[in-house]
Amino acid sequence: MKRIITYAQAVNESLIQSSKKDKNIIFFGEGIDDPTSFFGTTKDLGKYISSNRLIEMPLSENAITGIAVGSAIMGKKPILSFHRVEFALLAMEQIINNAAKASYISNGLHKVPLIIRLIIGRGWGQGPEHSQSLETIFSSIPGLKVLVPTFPNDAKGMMNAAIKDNNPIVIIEHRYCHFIKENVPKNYFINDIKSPKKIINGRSITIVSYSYMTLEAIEAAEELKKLNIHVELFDLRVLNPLNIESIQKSVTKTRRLLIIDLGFKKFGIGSEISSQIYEKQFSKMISPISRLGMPDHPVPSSRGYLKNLYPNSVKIIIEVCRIFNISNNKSKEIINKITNLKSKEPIDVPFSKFKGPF
Amino acid sequence: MKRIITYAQAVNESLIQSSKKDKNIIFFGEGIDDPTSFFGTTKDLGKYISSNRLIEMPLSENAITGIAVGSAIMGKKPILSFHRVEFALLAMEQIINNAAKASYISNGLHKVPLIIRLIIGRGWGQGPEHSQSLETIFSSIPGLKVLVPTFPNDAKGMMNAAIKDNNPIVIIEHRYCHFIKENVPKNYFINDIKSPKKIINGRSITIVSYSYMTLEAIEAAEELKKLNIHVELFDLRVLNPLNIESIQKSVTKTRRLLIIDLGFKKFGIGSEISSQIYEKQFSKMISPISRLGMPDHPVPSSRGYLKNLYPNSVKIIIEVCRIFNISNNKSKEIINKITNLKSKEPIDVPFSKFKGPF
Amino acid sequence: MLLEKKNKKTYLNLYKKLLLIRIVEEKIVSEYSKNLMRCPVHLSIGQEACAVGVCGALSLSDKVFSTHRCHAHYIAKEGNIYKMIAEIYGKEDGCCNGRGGSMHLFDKTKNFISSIPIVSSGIPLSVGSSLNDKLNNKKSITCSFFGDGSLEEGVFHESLNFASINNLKNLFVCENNLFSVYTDIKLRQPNRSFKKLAEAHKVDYYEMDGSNAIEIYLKVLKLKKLIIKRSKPLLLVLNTFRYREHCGPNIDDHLGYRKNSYIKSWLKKDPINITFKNLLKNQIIDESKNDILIENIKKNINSIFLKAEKAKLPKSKDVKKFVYQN
Amino acid sequence: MLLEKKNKKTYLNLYKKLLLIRIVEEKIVSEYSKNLMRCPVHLSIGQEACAVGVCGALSLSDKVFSTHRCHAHYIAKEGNIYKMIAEIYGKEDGCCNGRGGSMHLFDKTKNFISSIPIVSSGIPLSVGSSLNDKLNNKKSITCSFFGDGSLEEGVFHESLNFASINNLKNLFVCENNLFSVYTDIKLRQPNRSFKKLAEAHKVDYYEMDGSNAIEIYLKVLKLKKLIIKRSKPLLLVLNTFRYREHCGPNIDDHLGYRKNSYIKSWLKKDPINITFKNLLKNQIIDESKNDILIENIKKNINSIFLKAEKAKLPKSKDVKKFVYQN
Ligand SMILES: Cc1ncc(C[n+]2csc(CCOP(=O)(O)OP(=O)(O)O)c2C)c(N)n1
Ligand SMILES: Cc1ncc(C[n+]2csc(CCOP(=O)(O)OP(=O)(O)O)c2C)c(N)n1
Ligand SMILES: [Mg+2]
Ligand SMILES: [Mg+2]
Repeated sequence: MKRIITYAQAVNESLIQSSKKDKNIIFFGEGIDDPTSFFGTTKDLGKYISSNRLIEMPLSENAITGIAVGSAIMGKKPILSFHRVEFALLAMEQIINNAAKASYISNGLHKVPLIIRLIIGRGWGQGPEHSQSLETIFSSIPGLKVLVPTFPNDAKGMMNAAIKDNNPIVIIEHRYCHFIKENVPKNYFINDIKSPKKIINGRSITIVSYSYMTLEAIEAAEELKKLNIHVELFDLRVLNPLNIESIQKSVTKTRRLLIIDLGFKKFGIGSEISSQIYEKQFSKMISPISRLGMPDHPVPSSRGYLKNLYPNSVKIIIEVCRIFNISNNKSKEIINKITNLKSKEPIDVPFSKFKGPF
Repeated sequence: MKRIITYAQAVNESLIQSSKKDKNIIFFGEGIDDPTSFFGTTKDLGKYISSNRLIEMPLSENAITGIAVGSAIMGKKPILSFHRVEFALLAMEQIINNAAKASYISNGLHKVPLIIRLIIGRGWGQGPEHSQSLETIFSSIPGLKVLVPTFPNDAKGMMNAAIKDNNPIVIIEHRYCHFIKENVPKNYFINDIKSPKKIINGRSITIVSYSYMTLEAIEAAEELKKLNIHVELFDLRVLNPLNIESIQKSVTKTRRLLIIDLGFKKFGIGSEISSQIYEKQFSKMISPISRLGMPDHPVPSSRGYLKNLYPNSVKIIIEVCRIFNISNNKSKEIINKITNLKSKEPIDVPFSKFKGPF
Repeated sequence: MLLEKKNKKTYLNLYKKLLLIRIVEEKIVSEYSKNLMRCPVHLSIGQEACAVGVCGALSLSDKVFSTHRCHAHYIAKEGNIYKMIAEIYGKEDGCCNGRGGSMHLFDKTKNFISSIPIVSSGIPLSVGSSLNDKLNNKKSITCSFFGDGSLEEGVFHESLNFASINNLKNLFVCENNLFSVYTDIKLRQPNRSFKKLAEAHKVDYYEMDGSNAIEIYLKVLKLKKLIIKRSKPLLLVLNTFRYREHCGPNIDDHLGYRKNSYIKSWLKKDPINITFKNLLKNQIIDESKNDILIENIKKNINSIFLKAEKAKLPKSKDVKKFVYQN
Repeated sequence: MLLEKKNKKTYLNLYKKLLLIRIVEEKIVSEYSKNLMRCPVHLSIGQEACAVGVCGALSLSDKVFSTHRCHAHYIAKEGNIYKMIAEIYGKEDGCCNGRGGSMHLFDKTKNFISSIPIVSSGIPLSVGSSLNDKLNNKKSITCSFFGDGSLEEGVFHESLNFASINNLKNLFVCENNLFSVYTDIKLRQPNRSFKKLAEAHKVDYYEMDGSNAIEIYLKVLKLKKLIIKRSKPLLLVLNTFRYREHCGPNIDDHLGYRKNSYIKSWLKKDPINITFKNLLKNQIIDESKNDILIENIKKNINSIFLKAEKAKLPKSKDVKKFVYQN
């Protein structure tokens, strides 16, 4: 039986089911119990677990992260939620020094089973300090795992897996993903948190994307079929430790690769994947690996600036057509069609009727 | 006339000369005026400028960074020194949100002429929390400039240039570089802070390195000549904004490239350079681009662990020989020689007689 | 409250500013649902007296820093209103050319230096400003506004400590509306006087009700003198009340996160009303003049909104500008 | 000071620990120049009474967190001394298998949980520990040691605030040696009582001289009861004096950063001496027993150092282990 729920509901379900199973799970958040309940993701927790496991977080991001690390070392499984990636910047010392290194320094005697949820803002004029994803920063720290679930099924299954894991894990959730709907089993289940997932089989070109960008890639892949380009699409899912085996395999077949960063293209996830692929399969590639990603500047508030800013399906199609040397004549039609479609949607909301909260 | 001074002295000279020229320069540091004077780099400043321009920094890295940003916005040129990169992790929010974005958000009306000096610890068992360089983190933030001077001449000339610049600039100084000696003009001068510098001409392979790794690369290049491999070596100098024009040009000639990261190889500077080079010169490359860098784990304290940890001239030679398919037979001699040489030096000090401070 | 006649004009001006802020923000409320102001808005309705009282006592050369909730401070420090509204509409004419949105308002010409939407993040900036004044031997002071939530951030303490040891002329203004978003201060801080926070850093302290703009103005005039004379920072806590939801144009009291009795008691102390009655009693204003005043402001504000609404969006080609300064 | 005879053994034990710490650290001093302990060392010589007095009053189930200057705390909480010395020698047998060096000492079996070399960074960890105790309904307390410099870090304040509102059983111990490296506290903090810091967060407070281990021990016994009874955190400031340079084995007073009169007055209050005389006066020890005691400890410590010096360095192939847990 199908049961269609949103990503936010899927996260919520994972948190409820997991914390009913494991009494050591505790929650930290600013307004952990408030009416908006982290965009619905922590909703009703208080109905299922004792209220002392919902720990209100004063506006003290650094200490609270350290407190969660200490609590994890001493045997709890804290789940820390930040409404925006940016707020965690106050806690980088705790994350990079204490959370990520306690196991290593103690030669394995300490463990830090901690989850830090970071939510990426986008849309409705969030502006430069409420819309950064900064995933490379977290991914570059050995000792941290970094997960970026795209779909509701993963939102639940990867969260469940992360909760069972014994490492500090940063889970980056894109606000737009919160609205994705999908069939998600009601029972408790676990998804792998080790590797990317192939979501479209194809033979012409491998595309790697993650989080919200995967939606854009799917849209693009659909259209590209019309040009007889069959995309093999991977949803990356795990940014650290980075495991590109399946991508390598795919590239051996397609011999073409496009990587789409959610954050900055420069110093992005794509640059590491591209470098690794070349190191191993240089001679296989028949055209240079391409990367798309955010441009090298902050994201301003006004929609006026956003026109060509975020990578989207149109840009992906254009880039793929460039890779295949497809003439403008041939590609014009589908590009126009999808550009048209996109231009009817407001540029700064996940869907037309969206009204927040942001 | 030659005048040989150390890197630390060169920094010191720049700070003294610049601050005598520009009354707006002020200094922040923990123990800014103390007997060790930031490894000698801030020595005697108090003799040349009024003492109220040397501002003692309580152990409040986050606020002090913010205070320096505020002071910069309001017209001063603060120079902030941290004894270790790690201490700046407490100030990431100020650096990433306020320092890096004030110009952008204000549409250019605010400027933040701020210098943040970060010193990388290495050696003498510094351990996992006193030896990180984390340069990718800073380099991935648009709005920040990131400089990594390697030699005394640049230490002075780039510092002088940075001080005249109107942007927030992170200068990363490697402790081992502080001991490098070189002829440095006594008078005030400015070096470019826009591009890498070719320091060895060659035709066989392009090597890009920066900071302390450039010393190792020079050593390797010398030896490689004996195998008739002529390295074209670039000292990168500027990590952000990344300008690889000259490297591209070189690669057009050598068609081979090795990049050596000072920090982690994964998500390193090398991965971005590699990706960019391929994007532009894919078809030129006759062998895959190689990267060396720090492995994917923290740096432990004990010298027992360090044996193969840091990239060095031996590893560079081995890697280049691999690229050129040079038989073990042929390369054995020089590799043994230099391995031998290295093994006579203690593994955990910049030079045998080194006694700290660290 | 007896008001000195010779300062009539000043008091009237304070009142006008209160009205101005209220009218601007209520206009935001009524326009917001048109979905043309496409950015978060944190309204100051109910808290206007804090901004007006404090900024009224400042000179042009005094600097101000603010937070996500910056509209009132911007207007009270005489920031250009058209540029503010244009910013909220995301227009090229906005004070940040549309780059910041409502949480980044600034007007350099008025020494309204910066609004920073990360809680407490603007506080050290304001200390940097006062440090410069000290180094430059300037008499002016720097004021930073922030909410009760700011008191929980470490950087608040670090900043007060630094300002204290360096004898900086900072006026730290905490507008205590008892809530951070939906969360009661009782769940976030122990029950102790805020004075203790100031004393921890040997910073001077004053606390008062935040509803009466004239009272605040008169007090801050004195506090400013004290700050300059003693060359010491001061923490001023103003107890106040936010009428509407944390972010957005609506009233959200149906959610029940604030007690009814609490809401009622504060609604009795509406800052516009208090000052109006005060002026009335002192015969500085009368009902009909008041009506005209309001009418004029409304007309003016309406036309500003109209102009802002019609103004151009920034050009996407300009998006790359000013990442760096030349 | 009159000591109860029935607690003779306890007092003698405190004295033994003082000696043990002093002798270990002086051995580090004498061996350091051989360049075989290749990591920074922050010695606690002069500050031993703080560690001994406080940890003496703790139970095994009480947790301790420390800083860069952790040797004394580790020994006082009965951490394994061989593992400590081996760690400083960078050996495989070290408590971190050579991964941490002297600034990361820990001994889980003794609930000496962690030493964190970033100033104040261990304080919130200790609050996490007491939070768990609360959630698990445990009676034990968590003690974190730190220096006067820690008081300047925002995270110190954030941690106290959280511990306070959650009624956590934290004993925050500040060893105030008046200096951060070479910098006098006068240049870093305003001249106010530390009590004000505690009051800012509604945290209980006690301050005392840090030279007399028995006095500290007796006081902390009481404070611990208070913490448990009131279920509230407490800040204890112990005024103390560091004999040697901030980092390293030498005496650096020729540099002149500390006043001679200050140094002299503290040297008169040597913590070992004070407790020795105390025991002597109370006939718990005599000179000859003392000599034997010292001799025995020295012998033991010498052999530990020898063993550690001879122990194996960790294998470089193990360097990749435990980045992640399975
Ligand atoms: C460091 C940080 N944490 C969290 C937030 C999200 N946030 C924005 S405003 C706000 C409430 C702040 O409350 P207060 O300081 O009392 O100001 P008020 O909104 O009541 O004016 C919060 C939690 C933020 N912007 N920055
Ligand atoms: C966040 C941070 N800033 C700076 C340092 C460098 N540092 C190490 S110990 C120390 C002095 C700390 O002084 P205090 O807290 O009084 O401890 P003490 O050394 O006197 O025991 C400093 C500044 C650090 N380790 N961490
Ligand atoms: Mg509030
Ligand atoms: Mg100290």
